[in-house]
Amino acid sequence: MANMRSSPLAHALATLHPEWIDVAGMPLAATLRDDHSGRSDKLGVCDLSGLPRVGVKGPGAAAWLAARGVPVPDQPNTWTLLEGGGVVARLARTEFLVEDGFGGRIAARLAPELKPGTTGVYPVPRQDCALALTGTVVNELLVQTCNVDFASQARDACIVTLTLMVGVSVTVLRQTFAGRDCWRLWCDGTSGPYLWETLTGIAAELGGGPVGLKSAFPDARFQNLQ
Amino acid sequence: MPYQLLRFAFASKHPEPRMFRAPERLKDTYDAVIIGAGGHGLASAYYLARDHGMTNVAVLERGYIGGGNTGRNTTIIRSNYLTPEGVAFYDQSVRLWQDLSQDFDLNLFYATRGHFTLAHTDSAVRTMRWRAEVNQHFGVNSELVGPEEVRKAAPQIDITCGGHAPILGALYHAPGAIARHDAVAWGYGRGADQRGVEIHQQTEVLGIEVQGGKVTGVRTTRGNISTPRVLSAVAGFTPRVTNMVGLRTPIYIHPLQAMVTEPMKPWLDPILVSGSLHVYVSQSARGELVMGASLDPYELHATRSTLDFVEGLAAHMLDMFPFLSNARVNRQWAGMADMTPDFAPIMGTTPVEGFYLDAGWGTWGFKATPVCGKTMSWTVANGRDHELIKGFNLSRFERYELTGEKGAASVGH
Amino acid sequence: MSSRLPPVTGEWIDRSRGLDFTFDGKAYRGWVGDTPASALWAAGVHVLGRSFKYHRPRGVLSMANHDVNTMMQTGARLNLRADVEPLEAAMALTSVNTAGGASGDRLRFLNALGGFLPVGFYYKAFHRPKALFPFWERVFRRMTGLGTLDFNAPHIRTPKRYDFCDVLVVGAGPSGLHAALAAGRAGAKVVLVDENARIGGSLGYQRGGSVEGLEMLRDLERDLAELPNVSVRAATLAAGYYADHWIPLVDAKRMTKLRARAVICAGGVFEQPAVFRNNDVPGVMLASAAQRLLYRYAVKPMDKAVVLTANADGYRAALDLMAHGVAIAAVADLRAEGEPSALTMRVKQVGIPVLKGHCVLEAEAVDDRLVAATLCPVSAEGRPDTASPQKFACDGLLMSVGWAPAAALLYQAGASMRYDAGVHQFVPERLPEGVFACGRVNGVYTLDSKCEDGERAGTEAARLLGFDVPARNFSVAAERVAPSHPWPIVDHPAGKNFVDFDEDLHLRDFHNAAQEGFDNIELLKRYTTVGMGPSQGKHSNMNAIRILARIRGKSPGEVGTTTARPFFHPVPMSHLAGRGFNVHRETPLHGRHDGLGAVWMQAGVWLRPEYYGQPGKRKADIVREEARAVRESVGIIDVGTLGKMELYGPDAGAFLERVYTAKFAGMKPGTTRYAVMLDESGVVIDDGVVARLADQHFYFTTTTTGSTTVYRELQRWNAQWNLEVGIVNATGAFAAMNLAGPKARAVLRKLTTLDLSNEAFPYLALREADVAGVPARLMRVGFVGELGYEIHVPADRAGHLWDALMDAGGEYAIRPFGVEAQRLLRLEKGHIIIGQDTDGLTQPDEAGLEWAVKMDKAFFVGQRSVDIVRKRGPRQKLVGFELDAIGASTAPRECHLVVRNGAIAGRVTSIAWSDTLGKHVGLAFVAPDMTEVGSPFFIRADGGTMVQARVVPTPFYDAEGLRQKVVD
Amino acid sequence: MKILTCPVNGPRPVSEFAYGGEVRPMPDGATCSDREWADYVFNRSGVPGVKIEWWYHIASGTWFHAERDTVTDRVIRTWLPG
Repeated sequence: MANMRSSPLAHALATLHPEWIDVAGMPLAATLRDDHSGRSDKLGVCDLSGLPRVGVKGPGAAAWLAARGVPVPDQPNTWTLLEGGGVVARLARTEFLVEDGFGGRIAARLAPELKPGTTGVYPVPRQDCALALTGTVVNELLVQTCNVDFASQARDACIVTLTLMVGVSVTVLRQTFAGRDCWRLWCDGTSGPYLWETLTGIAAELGGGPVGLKSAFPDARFQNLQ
Repeated sequence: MPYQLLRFAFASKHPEPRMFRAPERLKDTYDAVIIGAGGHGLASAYYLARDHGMTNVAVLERGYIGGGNTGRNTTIIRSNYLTPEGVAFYDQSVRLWQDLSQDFDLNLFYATRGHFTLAHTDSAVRTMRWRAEVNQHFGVNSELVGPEEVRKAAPQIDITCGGHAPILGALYHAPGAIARHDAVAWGYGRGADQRGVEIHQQTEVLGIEVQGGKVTGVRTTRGNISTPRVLSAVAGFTPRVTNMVGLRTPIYIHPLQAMVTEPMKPWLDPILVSGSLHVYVSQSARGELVMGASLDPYELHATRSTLDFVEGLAAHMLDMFPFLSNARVNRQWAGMADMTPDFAPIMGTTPVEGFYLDAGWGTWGFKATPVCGKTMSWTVANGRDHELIKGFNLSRFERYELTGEKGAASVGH
Repeated sequence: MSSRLPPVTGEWIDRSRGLDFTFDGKAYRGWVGDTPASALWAAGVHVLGRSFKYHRPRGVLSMANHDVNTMMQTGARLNLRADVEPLEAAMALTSVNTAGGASGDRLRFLNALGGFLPVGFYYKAFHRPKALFPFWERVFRRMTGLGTLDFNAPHIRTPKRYDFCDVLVVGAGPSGLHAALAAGRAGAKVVLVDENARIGGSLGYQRGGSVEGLEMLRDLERDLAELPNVSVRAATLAAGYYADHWIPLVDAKRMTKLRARAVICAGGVFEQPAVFRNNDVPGVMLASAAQRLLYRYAVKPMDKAVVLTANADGYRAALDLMAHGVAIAAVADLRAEGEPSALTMRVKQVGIPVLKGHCVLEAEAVDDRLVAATLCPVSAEGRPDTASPQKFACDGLLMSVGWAPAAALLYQAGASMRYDAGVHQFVPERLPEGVFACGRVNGVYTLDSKCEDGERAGTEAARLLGFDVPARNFSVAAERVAPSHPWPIVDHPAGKNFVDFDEDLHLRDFHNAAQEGFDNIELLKRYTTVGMGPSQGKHSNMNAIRILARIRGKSPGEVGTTTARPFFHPVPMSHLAGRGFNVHRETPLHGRHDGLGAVWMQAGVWLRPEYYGQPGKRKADIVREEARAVRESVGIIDVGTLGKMELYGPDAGAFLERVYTAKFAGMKPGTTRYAVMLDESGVVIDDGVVARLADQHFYFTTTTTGSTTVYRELQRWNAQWNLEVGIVNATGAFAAMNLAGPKARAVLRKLTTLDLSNEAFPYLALREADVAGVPARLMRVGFVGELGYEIHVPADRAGHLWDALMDAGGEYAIRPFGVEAQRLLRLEKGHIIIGQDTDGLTQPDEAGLEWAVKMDKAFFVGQRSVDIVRKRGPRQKLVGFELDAIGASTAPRECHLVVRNGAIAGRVTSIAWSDTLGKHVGLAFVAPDMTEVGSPFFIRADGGTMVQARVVPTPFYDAEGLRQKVVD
Repeated sequence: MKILTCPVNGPRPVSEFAYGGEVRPMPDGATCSDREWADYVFNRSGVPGVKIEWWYHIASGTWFHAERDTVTDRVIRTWLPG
């Protein structure tokens, strides 16, 4: 199974001279040639598409998750922390996105259990382009690309925002991921290359750019994902 | 200098009479009442008086002459439609247009510029060929041309449109023209007025009397009138008027916006339309770029402007003409477009005897002004649909016999 | 000779940084902080431009962004407003719309032809003889237009941004500053903008010889700086007001789209010109323009001035001028009673004659510069008494006769305005929720009152938004004396008393227009074009209203105003366009296609390979080769752009039966079925394949362009039906590729343990299995007419599978094929493409889809309409045809017409040369009575050539369908 | 830009939504006349006023109803159907 998966951004990343690292069977960029030190502190755009992820929707979805010990957010468009640094995001009312952090195995464990056939619990195949935005000028990138006032969102409210960013449907939330405060972004994988190109282009103008996992998350331990 | 201007210099008083009288009160009875003193209403009045001798006619207008879509459109005139009905109809219109200034003795600045509908996809190329073939079949000057022809007519254009929408071809319609929109209403208004038609501005219709399925009169803010014939030519206000006679129609109202730049020296001769980029543009005689895009996305009976309209249109304009970055947009505005499911108008007789409809003009009413006047006046005078508008009768919907102009008008112009 | 003054307190120029520039070819020097107009005026240049119609010389009028007669150009930057545009080093400025520069303009002879060119003259001539009009049009076009485009100018991409605040204050004069302070102190997040290079408004330049205002400004700046929640943005234009407090803020670099929760309009007023003969000659200017020259740019506007006034501001301006060494020849006050305040005394004390009840009858120019003004008594009605005019030599004339509100944003917000005869100005009457006005736009002029009014607005806005501010009673005193004169207009038999400087309209034009029947404000505007020039009526609309009111015997309030549409000042296209985003989607195989030389085409938001290019080979040949590979061996195409939907739940079958025309409830798991979707009028809108994976689990495809709308509509139907189903749009989650050709099975067999035999996995069946280690859904399809497997896999494993298939296919010379080859292959098979072989009105029966429409179901979308249309019968039918003669040169193309007896009888929807069949085949709509197999018909090809075709049955290729069922 | 309040996602600019037209009851195809059906399919109540409409929040895939004045563009309330 090793390296059978590829990121929606594989083609784009390959042009940036990456050093690859395997994340749950998907090569992601650990480092990029031009990712100079400090870029991720200013404004980094990092591909996290490889993280194990599972989606479920339907009137029975919340109960199904709860029965498996997953902390279910009780309000629409909020998220809770998952053991191991992942998230459980409630998308609108009855749909959930469960994603493992670098230290988690929950989404990976849920995936095979989620089979069609249970009324009211419907699997949602997740093939996201998943990003992390890091650094001090992230907000400038957000206000140039999205008409939502993210800066005013209270951190402890754990808000999930489903919105359009440069014309693409995205899910956005802010979390401390692998020890780092960042904005997380998910979109359909087929829109990923466009979103990536647009965000990294603007980020470059703002003194940042694409970054590898090791510079975005220097404190993270990646070995248990391989 | 033309001799017509000499008299201005040598007259002690401005030698021009009123173009239209301002009758103090409504008469009790008219042979026909036309609602709406826009181009269509006034053209109908003009031809009713001139061609059919019906002069005891009142044109009622809640605002002022030409203040609706006549004065808000981007003045493009063409006849390269998709359906036989459409082509024949608009071809007649263009023929009338070409002599209208002389007919009125009023310069409408009718300027033949050539009209290109750009195709950026192979399916658009197919549609353009379809239109060209239908046009040629009916003798309308229209052809499918390659990108090099576009470049010849507008050498400044970026033929790749910013690299993401390359122009693969275009439907070229040499007779495509623009005109001074307000003057069209004034010309028809003056001509109708001179022939005895009364134009009542600031006169709003409150109701239409119908007895036994027949029109008998009109109630207005300035009194009641009895009349056996009412023609509604009110574009975006059509549903309000049809509601007065209990008529249901497929018409729905969406705003259509436009914008104009500051004047610049002439550089763009043809009229360019791009369906993919949602742009149509021409340069007016004053040097402004007059631009429009697609319909607003939802129903609204108001002429408010939106910022996203100018943003989107400006972005697409720069795709085509990157050097316009420094040009400035001066003004934006909107009209209310009366849309139909098949993008063709609704004209002629209705189930209510004596109630005639000239509606569903969506985004293409201006170009039809003369022929609408011609055919609607004939229809009102004769009580049955003129040959050219038979395909546009309201009844086509319940017969499921729609007129498929949708392909031709997807961008509005 | 320089008229630059010694340093003036509060000046905006930086005398340490000089800027060299040229104007009409001559070199000048200004300072950072100057505008072209201020620098040129300082250098003694007074003809800064020419008027639009008569090419009269024009100088400074407002210094406030209305001086459109002094528009300039430098390089690619056109139509720069010389009165406000920041001067930059090395600008090579030229005056727009002149022949040979502003001072030597060869078109100035037009001024003498004014009599021939009354209002609307162009409607009255040039159309006869008709043949000459194009010539005249060219002349007109050359004469009009302002700046000149540089076609080599680059595409400027400016980043736009969004911003959010509680209270936006537009205008940083005394009232706006106080409003911002009040709202800010209440805790609101405030944005304060001002279009001027620096904040302060009238505090900075309407000084009346005192520094009091300037000191107040310094205090306010300091107070605001202490509030971190207040953002002060100078040189920032609030360009318009859009729904729900959505305001574009435009600065030199970008447009910021600000969402405010409340908006305070403190935009002040525009000073209005007086109308008298030659009120446009260089040297005649608004009093505020002279004050701006003095205090912003330290430029002495003139040496000797006549001040025409009708308010206290004129007297203050006179004091300002005197304080900087300008001699005042006289003050003419239109009001018989003069100025009631102490200002009169202050002016008289220094020996300036004050002529009460006097007007300027005319101004006089020599060599394009004011040399004298003739004053005479004027009656209360505005009639000049010309019996004993007095002439004053002067090189400057100040007009201080009144103001008009800068209320464009208020109008756009939906405010209603009323004419207040107390101030002779339109003031807000009713404001929409969350919109406030204060200061002069609100009819409040006295400095203390403006401050109070600003504080009131700021406090009210904060309170509305729920900030905890104690309610207070504000008392803003009414003005005791009107700051505007109701009739600052003087007729003159020789005219040239301008009302609109943009459009060169003088008083008589308005009378003439009204005489012709254009006597309501909208018609007057359209006929005269008053207010339609680049300054959008800022200095002309109010006088036009006053003139029309007098003509009609009405009050200005009864005449009303015209709509003030965006923009407040023109906005560059680059700012509006921003970066220009172009959304597109890519399948996960995009990189692979690129590597294989794909030539891309757009398919909705997607990019798809049209074919795979090879150096030196023509497209047509490549497409044929790709098709041949499929027919003879094996090919592979990325079909991942198809819409892909998962449908779960006990009612899934019932749901599909309602949205598609076929039956699905009885489908066995492991099978697929073709599906057609109609709209409510019975028109074919989409098609695809429905596969049943399990009792409660279907998986189906839609067309590439239809996926988003189909998914959306399915969701909507279910929001109404409330069936127990879950719909998931899995378009992006699955990749899909079609492996097709006689060797497809052989290739696939290498990668899967699934029994691929025809018995175990027959045509139209569905199987789930691992292929190359990837969990896959495989469907036996026949779109291209060969043995074919459409393989759907999770998107992240698409690349792996593609590589494996290409590897495995190597020995069979597997060939990737693009959309173009697929179109040919499917045509040979007679399969239609929705949108190409159908159009916006096609009913299923017309497209030969009767077989797929099951009328014996309880309900499906469009069913009832099909029922109705069937009674009428089809208007046309889609048939297969082949050309009788072989010859590519005359072959018709798609959308060529079928012609019968000279009438249109249909059209070609698809046509191609088929190598396989050795002939042209196609699909065409024809009249219903032309469908008999074997019957000939004619197609009109390019150049009018009539080409004979013959109706043939479809499929053209492999009619028995043996190829797609081939057993190895 | 106009703000619309999605019952699930809250107030958002109108560019995040797709318009779905007026909410109109479908007649029973089995019992209605052809003319009644055609009226349902094609005709619209185009008269301005307060209408109940379909709106769709694109990013979340949420259909909802909005009561909106088609003259003033004022949205009176929004709610989830059913």
